[in-house]
Amino acid sequence: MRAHSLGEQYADFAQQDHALKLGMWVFLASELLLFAALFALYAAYRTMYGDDFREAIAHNTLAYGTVNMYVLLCSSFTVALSVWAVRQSRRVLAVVLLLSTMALGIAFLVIKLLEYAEHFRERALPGPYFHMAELPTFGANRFFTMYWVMTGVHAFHVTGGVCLLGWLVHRTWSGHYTAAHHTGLELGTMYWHLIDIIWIFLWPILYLA
Amino acid sequence: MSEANKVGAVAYLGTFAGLVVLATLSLLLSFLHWKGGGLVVSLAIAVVKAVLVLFFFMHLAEQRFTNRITMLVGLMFVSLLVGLTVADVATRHTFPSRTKPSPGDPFYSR
Amino acid sequence: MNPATVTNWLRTMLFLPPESSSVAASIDHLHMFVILTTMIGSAGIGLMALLFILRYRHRGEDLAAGRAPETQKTTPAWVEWGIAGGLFSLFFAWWVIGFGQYVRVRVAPEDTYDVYVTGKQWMWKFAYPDGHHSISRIYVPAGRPVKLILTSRDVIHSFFVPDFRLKQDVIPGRYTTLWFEAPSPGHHEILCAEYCGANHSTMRAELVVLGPTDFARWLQRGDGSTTTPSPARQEPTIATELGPSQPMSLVRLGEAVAAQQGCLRCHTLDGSPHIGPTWAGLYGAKIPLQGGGELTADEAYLTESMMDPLAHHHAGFQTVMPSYLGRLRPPEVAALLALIKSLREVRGQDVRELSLPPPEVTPPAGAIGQPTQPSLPLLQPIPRGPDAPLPATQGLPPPGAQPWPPMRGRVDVGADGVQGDEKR
Amino acid sequence: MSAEPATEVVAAPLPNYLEAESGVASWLNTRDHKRIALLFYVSVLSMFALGGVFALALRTELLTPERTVMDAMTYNRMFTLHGVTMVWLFLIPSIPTVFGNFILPMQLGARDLAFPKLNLISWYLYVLGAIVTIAGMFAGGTDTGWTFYTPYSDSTPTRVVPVVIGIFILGISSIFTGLNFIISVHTLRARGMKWSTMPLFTWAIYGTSIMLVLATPVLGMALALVGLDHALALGIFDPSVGGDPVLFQHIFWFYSHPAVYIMILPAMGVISEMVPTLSHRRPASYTAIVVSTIGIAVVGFLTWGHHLFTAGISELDAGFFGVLSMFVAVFSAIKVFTWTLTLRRGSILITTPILYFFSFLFLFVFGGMTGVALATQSLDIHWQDTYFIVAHFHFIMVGGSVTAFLGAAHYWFPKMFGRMYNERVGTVGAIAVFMGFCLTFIPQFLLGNLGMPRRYYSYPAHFQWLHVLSTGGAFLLGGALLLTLTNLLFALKWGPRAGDNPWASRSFEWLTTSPPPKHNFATTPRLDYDPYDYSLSEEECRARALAR
Repeated sequence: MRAHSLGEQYADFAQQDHALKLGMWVFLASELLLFAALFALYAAYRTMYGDDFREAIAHNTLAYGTVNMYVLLCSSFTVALSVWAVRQSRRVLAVVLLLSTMALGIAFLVIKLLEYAEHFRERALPGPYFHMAELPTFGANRFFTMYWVMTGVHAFHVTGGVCLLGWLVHRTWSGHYTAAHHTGLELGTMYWHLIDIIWIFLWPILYLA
Repeated sequence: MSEANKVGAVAYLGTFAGLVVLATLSLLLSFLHWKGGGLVVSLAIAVVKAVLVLFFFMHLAEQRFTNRITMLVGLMFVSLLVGLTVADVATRHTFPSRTKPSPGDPFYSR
Repeated sequence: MNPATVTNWLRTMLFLPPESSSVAASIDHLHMFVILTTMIGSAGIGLMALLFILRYRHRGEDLAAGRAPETQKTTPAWVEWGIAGGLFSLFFAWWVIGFGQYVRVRVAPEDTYDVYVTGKQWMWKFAYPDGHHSISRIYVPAGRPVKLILTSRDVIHSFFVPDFRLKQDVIPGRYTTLWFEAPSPGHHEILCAEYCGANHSTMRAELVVLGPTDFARWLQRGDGSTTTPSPARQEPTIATELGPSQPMSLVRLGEAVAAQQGCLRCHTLDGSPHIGPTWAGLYGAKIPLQGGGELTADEAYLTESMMDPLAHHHAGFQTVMPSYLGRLRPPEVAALLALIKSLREVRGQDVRELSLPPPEVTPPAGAIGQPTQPSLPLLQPIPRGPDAPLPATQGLPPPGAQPWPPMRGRVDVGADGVQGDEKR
Repeated sequence: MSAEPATEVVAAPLPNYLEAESGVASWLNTRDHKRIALLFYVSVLSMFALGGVFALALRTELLTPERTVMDAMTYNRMFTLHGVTMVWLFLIPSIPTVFGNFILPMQLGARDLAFPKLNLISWYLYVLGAIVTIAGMFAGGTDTGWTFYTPYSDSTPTRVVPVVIGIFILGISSIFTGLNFIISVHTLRARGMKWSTMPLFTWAIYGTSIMLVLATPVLGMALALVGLDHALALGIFDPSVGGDPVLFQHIFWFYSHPAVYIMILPAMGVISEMVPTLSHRRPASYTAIVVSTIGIAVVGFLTWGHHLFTAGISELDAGFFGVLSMFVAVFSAIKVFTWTLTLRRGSILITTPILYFFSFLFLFVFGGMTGVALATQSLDIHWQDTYFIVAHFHFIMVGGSVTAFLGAAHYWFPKMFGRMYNERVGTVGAIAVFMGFCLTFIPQFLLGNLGMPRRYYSYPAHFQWLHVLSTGGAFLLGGALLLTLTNLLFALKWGPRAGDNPWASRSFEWLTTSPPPKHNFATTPRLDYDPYDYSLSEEECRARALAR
């Protein structure tokens, strides 16, 4: 849509922007609940196999997880700056920042794949495929099953986020977003920040504590 | 939107710095391998980081109150689901209490 | 009008099964209190609404015009709060009584007679502390608390005894417990209440409560013969009457062996396809072999396949069958052969109609075999408890008489082991 | 407020939304919430018919204790498909997507929903989900029941994955619909409309949308895990590698109990709209109904544990869930009392919707109160997984939700199509539905007490005569529903013209013409008065709303 069109049902742009943002926040809440089911399973299994979980966490690849944490924090920063850049109507800077965010996202996925390869070698796989030599307990099996499922779903959302950022780069490059009207960009960045927040919570329970 | 309540560039930098510091702090604390509270401390730091991202990076600071309610309600239901599920597993008195059968246990031989 | 007849009349009117366990009586009293309040409450509200509709029906006034203000008065808040508070206290009272009974039912007393119960796809197996074990029938002493320690070998089942008002899910990988105390001897029906596959509906068993002397004698002789009057049976049953136990027919033994040895996990008895070739119509049929060529499935081929499955492998099936050499005693092999022979003319469904390819991924937690056709349930319908006849007074066909409409597909296994799915 | 004479010249009447555009493209690419509502209406009714066919097949099979028309596996697939079709393809989308889509923007005084394109996407996702689910049925369908309990749903030889993917897509469709409603209520209220003067149907749809948006994702994850487990055997709930199947029941019922409130709350909204209008009286207590609507929406999330009383959860946790379940019952009871008191001193038009209200009231209270009985833990042990539970939830879903759906279909028929249905046939239909329903499901209460378990293909012989009664009732209910449907379809073409406001209602959706123009109101209305104030005359309300 070339110029910013105002839906017939809206009185003015302010009302439309508020509706779009509130809609995005409600959608992010439903995404949160999607992960809530996994957090509940993790918490339940952790209650059942407490100390096995701690041993498994000690064995988990902390380096990969921590690097990914910093990667996502930087990507959150760059994508937030891109909104600031559009607000200063500096289009090229915004595109550069968005591209760097995509690059960081792809870096996250590459590190993730390396980590999965590492776990594959250790046979730390979900469910019946789990044959880790040094941790033959049920608790370790549960931990790595939940590890694979949670990081898998999160990686799936990161891939979606990278594609969304690609679409935002296209729209910003074509000059669609102006200093006054850039709600679409803000919604896209909000989705990316949610991905970062999910990892902020996944990182401690899968790698640290 | 009025210029006044916009999140300025300085706020972005400050938030990013805060996030990195908190992440590093959480990492260092994890090396203590503090058996009991390790999880609680790292989750508390995670909550602080999440609030930082929400308010500054996602511009919640400059939006109306209804937008903040959605996240609060979402968080409430997440804690509800996690809490009551853990409550069940934690207080289960199966007989004998949750045996720890090793994989080789004949109990599982088909 | 003493309270006993009132509760008895209510129990019959509410179609509740006879109260045969110690907790059943108190649970039924709460049941009647709750259900009566429910019925009276809903009938009352329905009647009140009906009265208002008729009393205040529209009598021709102009609806477009404004109506008199006094008709628009709203109910004061204290009435609403009063209703809410009153109802909540009623519901809370039910919860208090209910939770008290719930904890009493769930937590077993100390000195109980323990029986290990294993739910397995479509049968119940019982193991007694003194080493006895039985299938589809459990003997318990009367007048003593009995604790069942339940677990499942494959999926979630649910051990349900309607006469005791007790039920407990049977979960694989965990022990759950269920305790009861049956004051008087009798026979009670055990049903599976959690969906567990094709034959979920025939996964039934019988709970026999024996008096102290009979139970003691059973412990020595272990064949279930007792002096308690056998109940009036509605249909002949495959399981032996409670008189002197007749030798189990060879086919029944074959069936038990097939279940215990895990044959039923891959082979089906009703023709529906699964991991291994179905045994329905197998005996005497032409078998296409893996390397080409054909072979008739006679006793020799069947015995050889048990001992060395890969010798003449049936084309089109995975080579997953383990060898049973040394694990099957000759009488068990004979019983399996009798079972396969008995399925000679059982026409299972046409394989194509089911269009069900065997699953590529061999399910890890024990492959769930296809169903045994209900025409050959492991145990026939369970007779009602002897002491209190079924509430037949509500127009049910009296026990013993052939219920309407005439039962079709009933299998009568005579002593000679010949049976089939006669369609009368 | 003296009603000054309407001076401005009445502009040429706008073409209504049915005649504004024509042609297939105008329907398949529409942004008009009213047309999308009709698209949903057709697809939801056809799914209801499909579910009904499954139901009649089940009841026919249960005529005799052993095999009657089909074998065990077919029966097991049939009751699963009946459950899946009725829950996800009919009951959850029915009232919100049809009457919510049509009526909610008009009650808000808005020109359309907040995100029209998202609304159309939601319909296309519904159709795609329905196609995938039905394709799953033809590919062999699954026999796990609509609850998909593990570990059986992991290891069943039947095809689980297609049906699970279909339901996942339907979940996304209902999240989008819920999201659309929440944002419309927050941002598109007419000038002057405060939260305390919003119509009660809008409140009910708002509460339902909160549950739709917050509960459906958990279902999506639960079913995705079942699909993963069945396809790749990841062993998430597999007990032989340490998993715990009861955890699946926790996250499944965290969705499914709010889901049963998603099915009943819109029905309550319809009833809260019909009763004040047809008895021409202010609701006995507006705040009581609004408080209990939001109460149900929130407390509905707290009570899922009462489905697990016999599933091996801890006694303490079961007690906790028991108390919370009692709270929810109080909110429903407040609503029932408020509706009944609204009838008092009213001027009640005895028409088909009121008959549906009466059968809703009686069946919902009877069914609802047995729900409280079921939440009483010691009684639940006997009743769990028996036909008592089947009867209980059919009393709420068919007796409550379907009756209210039919009531809404008759009540808003003149507003949606501009024509009136035949009153007599409607009344006969309503009474036949009530009779058929009672004959079908009251015997099932008795079967439950006798101890007849759910999902039984063959059953002990002494239950048979009750099953025969229930099957007879099922066919009567099916016939009654067909009669009602033909009456409405007949009235669609040949019904007499209904005026703009046949029920003389003061609610906002009746201010505009029937059927309404494309953007609902000729001039944007000012709705700052109470929609249930029957002391005002209709002209006063119209003048006040449509004045500049």
